[in-house]
Amino acid sequence: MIKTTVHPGPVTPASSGNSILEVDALTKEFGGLTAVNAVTLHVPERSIVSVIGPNGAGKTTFFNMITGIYAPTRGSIKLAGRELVGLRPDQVTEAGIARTFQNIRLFSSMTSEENIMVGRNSRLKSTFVDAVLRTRRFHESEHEAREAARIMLDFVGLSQWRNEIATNLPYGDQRKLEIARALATTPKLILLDEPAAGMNPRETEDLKALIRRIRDELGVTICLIEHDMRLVMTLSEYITVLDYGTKISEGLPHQVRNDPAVMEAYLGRGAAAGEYGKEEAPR
Amino acid sequence: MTVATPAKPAVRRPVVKPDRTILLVLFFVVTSVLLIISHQPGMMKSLGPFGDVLRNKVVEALVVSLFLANVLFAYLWKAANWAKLLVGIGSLLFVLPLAGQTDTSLLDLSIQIMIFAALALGLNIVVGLAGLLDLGYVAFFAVGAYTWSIFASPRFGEVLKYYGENPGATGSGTLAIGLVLTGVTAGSMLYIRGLHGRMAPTRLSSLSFLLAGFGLLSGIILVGRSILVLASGSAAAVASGINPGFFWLFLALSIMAAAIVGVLIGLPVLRLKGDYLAIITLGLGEVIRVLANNLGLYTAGSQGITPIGSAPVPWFNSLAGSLGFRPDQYSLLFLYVLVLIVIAVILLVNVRLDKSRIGRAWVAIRDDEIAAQAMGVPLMQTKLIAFATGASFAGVMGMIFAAKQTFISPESFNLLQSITVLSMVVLGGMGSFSGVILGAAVVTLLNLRILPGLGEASANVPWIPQEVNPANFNRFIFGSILVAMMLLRPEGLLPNKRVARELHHEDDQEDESEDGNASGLKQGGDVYSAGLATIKEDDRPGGER
Amino acid sequence: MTQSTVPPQPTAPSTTGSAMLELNDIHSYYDHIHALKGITLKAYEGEIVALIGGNGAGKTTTLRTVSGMMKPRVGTLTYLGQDIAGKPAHQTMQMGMSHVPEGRRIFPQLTVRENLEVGAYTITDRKLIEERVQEGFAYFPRLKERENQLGGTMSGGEQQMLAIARALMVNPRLLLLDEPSMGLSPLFVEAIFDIIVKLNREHNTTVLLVEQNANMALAIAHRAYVLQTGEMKLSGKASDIAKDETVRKAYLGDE
Amino acid sequence: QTTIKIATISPLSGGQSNLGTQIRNGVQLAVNEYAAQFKKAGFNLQLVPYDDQADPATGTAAARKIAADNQILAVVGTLNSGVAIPASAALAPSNLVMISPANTANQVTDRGLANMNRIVARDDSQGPAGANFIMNNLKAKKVYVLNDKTAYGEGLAAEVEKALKAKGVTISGSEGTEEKSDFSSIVAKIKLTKPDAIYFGGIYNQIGVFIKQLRGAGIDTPVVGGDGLDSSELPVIIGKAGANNVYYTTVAAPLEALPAAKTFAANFQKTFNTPAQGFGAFGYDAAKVTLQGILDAARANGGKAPSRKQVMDTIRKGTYKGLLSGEVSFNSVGDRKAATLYVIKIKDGKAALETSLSVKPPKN
Amino acid sequence: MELSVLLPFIVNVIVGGLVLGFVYAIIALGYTMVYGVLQLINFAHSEVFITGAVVGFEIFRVLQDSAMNGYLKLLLALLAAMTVSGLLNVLIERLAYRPLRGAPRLVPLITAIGVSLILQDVLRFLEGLQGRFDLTYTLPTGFGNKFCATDSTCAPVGNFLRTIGVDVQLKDVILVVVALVSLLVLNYVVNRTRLGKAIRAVSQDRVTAGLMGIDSNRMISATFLIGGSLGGVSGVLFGMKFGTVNAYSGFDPGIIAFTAAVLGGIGSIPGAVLGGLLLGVIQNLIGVMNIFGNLLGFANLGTIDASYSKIGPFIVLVLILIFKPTGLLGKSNVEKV
Ligand SMILES: Nc1ncnc2c1ncn2[C@@H]1O[C@H](COP(=O)(O)OP(=O)(O)OP(=O)(O)O)[C@@H](O)[C@H]1O
Ligand SMILES: Nc1ncnc2c1ncn2[C@@H]1O[C@H](COP(=O)(O)OP(=O)(O)OP(=O)(O)O)[C@@H](O)[C@H]1O
Ligand SMILES: CC(C)C[C@H](N)C(=O)O
Ligand SMILES: [Mg+2]
Ligand SMILES: [Mg+2]
Repeated sequence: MIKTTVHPGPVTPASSGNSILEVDALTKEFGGLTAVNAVTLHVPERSIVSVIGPNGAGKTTFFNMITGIYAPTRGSIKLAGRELVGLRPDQVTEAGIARTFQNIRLFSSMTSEENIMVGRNSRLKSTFVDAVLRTRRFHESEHEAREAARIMLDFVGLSQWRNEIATNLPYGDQRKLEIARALATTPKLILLDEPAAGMNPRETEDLKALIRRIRDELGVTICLIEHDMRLVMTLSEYITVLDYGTKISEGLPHQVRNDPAVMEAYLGRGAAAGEYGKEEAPR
Repeated sequence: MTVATPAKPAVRRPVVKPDRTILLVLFFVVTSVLLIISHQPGMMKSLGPFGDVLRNKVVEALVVSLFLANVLFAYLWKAANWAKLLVGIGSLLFVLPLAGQTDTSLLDLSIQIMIFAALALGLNIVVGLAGLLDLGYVAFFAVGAYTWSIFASPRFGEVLKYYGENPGATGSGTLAIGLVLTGVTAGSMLYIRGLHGRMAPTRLSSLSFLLAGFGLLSGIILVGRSILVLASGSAAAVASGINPGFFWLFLALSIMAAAIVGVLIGLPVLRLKGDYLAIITLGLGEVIRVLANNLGLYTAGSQGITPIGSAPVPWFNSLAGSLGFRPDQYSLLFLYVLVLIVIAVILLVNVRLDKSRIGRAWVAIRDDEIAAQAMGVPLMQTKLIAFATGASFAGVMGMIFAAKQTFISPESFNLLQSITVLSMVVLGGMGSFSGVILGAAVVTLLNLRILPGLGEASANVPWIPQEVNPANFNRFIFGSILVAMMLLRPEGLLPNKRVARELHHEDDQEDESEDGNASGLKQGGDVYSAGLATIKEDDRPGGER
Repeated sequence: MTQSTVPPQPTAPSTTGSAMLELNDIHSYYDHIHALKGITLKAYEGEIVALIGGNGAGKTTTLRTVSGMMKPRVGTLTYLGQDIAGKPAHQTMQMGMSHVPEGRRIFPQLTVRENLEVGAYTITDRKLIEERVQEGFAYFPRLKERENQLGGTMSGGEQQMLAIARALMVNPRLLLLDEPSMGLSPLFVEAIFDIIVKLNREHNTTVLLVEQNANMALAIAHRAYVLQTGEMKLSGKASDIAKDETVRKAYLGDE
Repeated sequence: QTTIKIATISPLSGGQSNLGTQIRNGVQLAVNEYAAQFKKAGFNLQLVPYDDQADPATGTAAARKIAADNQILAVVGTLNSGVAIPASAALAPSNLVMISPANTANQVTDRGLANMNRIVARDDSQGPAGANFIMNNLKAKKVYVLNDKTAYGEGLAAEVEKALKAKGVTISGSEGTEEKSDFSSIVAKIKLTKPDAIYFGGIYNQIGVFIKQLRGAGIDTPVVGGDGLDSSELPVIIGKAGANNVYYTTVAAPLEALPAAKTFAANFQKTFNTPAQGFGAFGYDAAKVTLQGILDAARANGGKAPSRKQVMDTIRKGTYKGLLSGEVSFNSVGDRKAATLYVIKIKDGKAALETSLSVKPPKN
Repeated sequence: MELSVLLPFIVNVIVGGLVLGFVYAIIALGYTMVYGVLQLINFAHSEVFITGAVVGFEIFRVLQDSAMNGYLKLLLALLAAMTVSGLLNVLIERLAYRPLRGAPRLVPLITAIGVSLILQDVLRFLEGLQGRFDLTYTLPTGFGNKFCATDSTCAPVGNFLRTIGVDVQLKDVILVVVALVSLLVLNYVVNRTRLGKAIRAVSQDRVTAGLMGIDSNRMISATFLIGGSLGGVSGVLFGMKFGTVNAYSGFDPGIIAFTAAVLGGIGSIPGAVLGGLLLGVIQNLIGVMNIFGNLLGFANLGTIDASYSKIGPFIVLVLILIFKPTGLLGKSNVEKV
């Protein structure tokens, strides 16, 4: 159902070799501050990759440039070979990148369903004239949007909130709704900015499963920012670490986890065990 | 202990509305009878003291208001469909024109209400749905009005005469050049636009787009000018305006003209947010008025254009004549029917747009521009559509207004008018179609009936001194009513569900009016976006560079 | 597996006598949403009390009700022996509370320093304010680096640090923390918990802690409450709660 | 007893309510005076005032309402020509006569409506009169012409400019301004171009401020205007020190000069507790014409209440004497056949008659 | 026309524009203050400042014949106007805006328009009670229409002005001084004091300000008090400069002043001043455009005369906002995405 109505094509497990997203030497300067410094990242199609790094490392800024919200100072961003630098955010979305926000940004006067329908907007065919004349195309579009909303709500498990105002949802569910809304745009790639923030370990587990399903069932490539190491380490196939805007490490989870530079800058000593309690005394 | 499941919202029990068919029909009959009697001097005379009561101007204003409330109740109350239809159609198509036969001012009033209702509906799209605060909305009304007036009055002849006397170097050669220029530039603009759809715009391509735009503008000016010069020979033929048969064509032209002006104004300013937009639209509204005041050749400046023609509809006139209307009422009656049709169409368009992809996009950008954009809503385009749609409603009504008044001058298009329309929207309930129509009706009735009625009724009451005669305090009374209504029903008379949902004035959430700070808990109060740009300028979205 | 950052306090604060903060059968609403359905909770002077629960359980609502951002519709709420139900936030704050709200709520147009100074609004002694600002900088050196950056341009985690530092400006008697670790990188999560413990130990600050990171929260708390859909499901010593099977399953992610 | 009403349309609220109220009050005074006479004839006379807020659309709506009230037999109004033009058109189909106490724009009667009359001179006589005064009495060779961008002010200033140009006077500047407070750039331009006289077509509350600033800047050039300056407030606004060398053309002699006006002014003051001004007197005169016309029509109708058409025709044909502004009779389009234009001079804050001349409308 | 005439002309036009600009600036601040904390265009501010002018006028009238020093009279008038306008503004907020906290922002906007209409009629009624409509300032003895260049009262400035050919009046100088002092005081209060910081915090997030122990309602009242007092000052200055006010004369300058606030960057004090000055100068320059047009032989410029000066500010606003969407000195909203 999902595959046929909302997302085209059958889905195979990830790991194909082609990069869907190629970011090269991307840089962003705010006045004197270089928030992102010549970062290069290639995301293979149908993979789950993570960007991690200490607070203020430039992760969100990196996402903002990819989605066209900030104009990069330098560098290039290619989605399936197409240059994205210079496109407006809506054009980027149309090109196939969807995202969620670190600080949830749902449409506050709309219900959950309507929020998702907006996400579907850019894929609908009907025009102004169709809407006024109520043509067949209009009805088809409306049906498609509503159907997409239904499917997405089901997919993330929020069906019972369908007609509730989005911002009345509990925090964690708002995050899921944002994901559903982003998925409704039928992206090739979805960028998740701290999707597990505000979730307890149990909910994080569910989220992990959801993210996997997004990739496996919908065939969407996933790039995420997270501070929850348990999630990152178990979910990601590839990890890039930023610090002060610069890439300090990358590789498979276990490589990154054991990289001293990462431990020093980000994880702290106890992290190697995959847990973050620690023995040493407070500094 | 079980795994937590999210709290289900408490289900609100739907309010069961009682069926009011009988009440509705009764109300309709009573108010109709009252309306007709109170506008039939002969009958009133025979009624004795009751007639005197009816003749009181305040009572009269109330009767008119109550009668118009029929339509409202037919819409609001739960009643059988036949009754709703009967009351709606009956009051608008039969009773009102019937009463208008003896009291033409009723027709005038109704037309005025519907004109304002259309304006309010148009502004509602811009402000209520898309969240763009436009304080210069009346400019589009002016554009529509002048589009028709210039041609349907002696002005056009004057313009042609002027160009005949001052042809400059213009001739058929200029026309050719102009046409070529227009064609080439328009073509290249389309081409570049297509290009931008496929690849990111570069500095060069944006620049050439702009350049082509200027070329197009000058091309159009050249073409226009040479047409005027070439046509100047027929100045005498159009000395009292063009053939009124063009009315129907101009109905479309006025829509287009207003929409184009809407886009032209919108292009530079729609990137601004909230109150930056408000003040700049206010300014541009004034600019249009001042231009109308200064471009004397076309608009007759402050002298105003008169007389302005209206459509010739012989069949309608003979129909009206056979129904007992006087010839001097034909035109007004015709405009009444026309405006009724137009507003029905406008309402339909509104409702349909609202429940469509575009309507959702409008609300989305109102709620959160960045998120909307990130969901693939093209900001500029969506806003421009809102602006142009809103403008086009004003445009067509401007034309009808001009035809009704037969005289227009820039004074009718001042800032106060924009503000009045805005107050209709807010008073009625932003975002709610029935609400803004009601708001328009209430404000217009207040201004044209109730307040003057108060003035009249009190003018000959000996104990009311002239200094405090309500007729002198229209602003005071109107202002007080505005304030009172806002305080009592901040969500509007017939609120839009979305807005009402945001306006949760519950005691639990600390009520700011008392002592606290909490209403911002859910920062939903904003119905148009915050006054500040969301992103630093140097971080403007890539595409807008 | 749950290794506490710090060993439990040698002497737990006394939990007899009158509590510093007491909620009794509190009901709070958002419009038609009944968010708290009779919450009863106590916090004694010098305690760290953890509040855990799933999404939408009402943890945030509880804190908001305590601090006066919302009025409870039913129930009593006493703080330091005074009835504070319905008292607006600015009054409760002047009684020595401090609240790190959900979503950080930094003043976006004030600089980092100004944010901190506003946090010290109830203090008039300029010297003391400066001292506290420096203290905040010491906790979070990043804030010092960005002293004059506008709060709104800080990264999510940086804002979280700022929100915590801002709340500490007044050296509160009762600190309400709503998911202080949210958005912080692992290193800083540790730091935050260290700070909480330090405050509690050195200044005898009472802490009402809402955390999704329940493992760590329970490790430093003396007592804990478990909320579920607006109701109090469980309460007791933090170490006991941490061992509870169902709690582990429901909130700690154990399978 | 049959009720007969007359209506006024004038701005009662908004920026021009001061003048609009004068008109209403002047009419009220006349109605009070005539009430007894009407009573004797078997009629109960009433006044219904309408507020047009100086806005054409509001004025038109008021006119349509008036047209619907069959007891109203005549209208006195309006203040602004811009309102009079559409309002009279709206009244025309119901043959409701309108007598204007203030509207001077040519277009008001040039449309040839049967119901529109005025007891004031037209701008095409007022304009040349002003122009002649500027040339002959002030001997100006260079004139700066200003207007207020309203139908009245701009129309009048255009007439003046036309007349001046025809006589070869240099126009050193000609512009309109809606500004009500700050005239510094215009004053600077006047200082630069040094005209011999300034003409300002507009209304006293704007021009007064302008003159005040002009004099404040040390420029003593004479300022000439039209009937819009006819208000006792003008010298007050300019301030004693600067209220010199100001002239205006108007159709009513200064109230002090007429014995009839004296009692009128006293009555006015007594009834309304504010001093009467030019437009109060005009309103009063217009109302008297109206009421007299209704009485005449009633008499012709055998003592019964006349129809609107009868009133309209009677008024157009009649001759009315004993008014503050002299005798009134109308030509075929409703212009006052012979109006006297007075040129008033303000010196040391006092208005005094400078010259007077008789003018005739173009048609007869 | 030769340069020796033209140069002083243009200088005077600009100086006149600057003086006008100061009036706009200080009116603009009344709008900006309120806008800053409530995001409300306080349409009633124009009447609040006219009220100040009326109060000032009454003080001058009462003191007309007293032998008091002119500057003292002015000071009294300013104080009285500040008090009345300030309290009026607080009252308006209390009755008309406070109950609407949390309502959509257009609702208080419409309320403000309503209040504005009410005040217009009330002022007119009060004026009418005195049998007059247009209030006219009688300036305190000592500085009527004195020119600095020729009068000894402002000798030190006068000498300087004379040499550069500028022709300002003493009252203009007073106006600028009073305006500057108010601006500096305001700037200090808003940016340097605890009160100012609290007001700014409230303006950004009322709920969180409450969590800092700030009583947002008191801060909002304080803001209206300050804004109203500024309105009082601007009313007195306005009346002094132009000589006449009536119930409606606040509306137009009010709009221009708000435009100035927007142009400078809404919420920014130096921005409002800059915007006011700029608009004052531009208005005056557009007003004399035809002179240059005619002199230089550009017929098209020659048609741009005083009738366009009203819209000059708006056109400038459009042009500037296109390049600087948040105004000249406005901080962009730095909401983090
Ligand atoms: N608009 C801006 N102006 C100035 N500095 C900025 C701006 N936006 C971000 N920064 C700075 O750039 C750095 C990178 O911020 P970013 O939000 O990308 O961090 P992040 O890696 O997402 O951190 P976190 O994990 O805390 O969310 C931060 O130090 C931040 O303060
Ligand atoms: N501002 C609000 N408006 C309406 N309903 C709300 C609001 N905030 C919370 N709710 C509702 O109140 C209930 C309790 O929410 P609360 O935010 O207190 O939960 P929480 O335990 O803090 O959850 P989370 O872990 O997601 O932060 C939820 O059902 C939620 O949907
Ligand atoms: C008030 C007046 C001066 C009216 C002017 N005569 C006009 O026709 O509009
Ligand atoms: Mg981030
Ligand atoms: Mg929470």
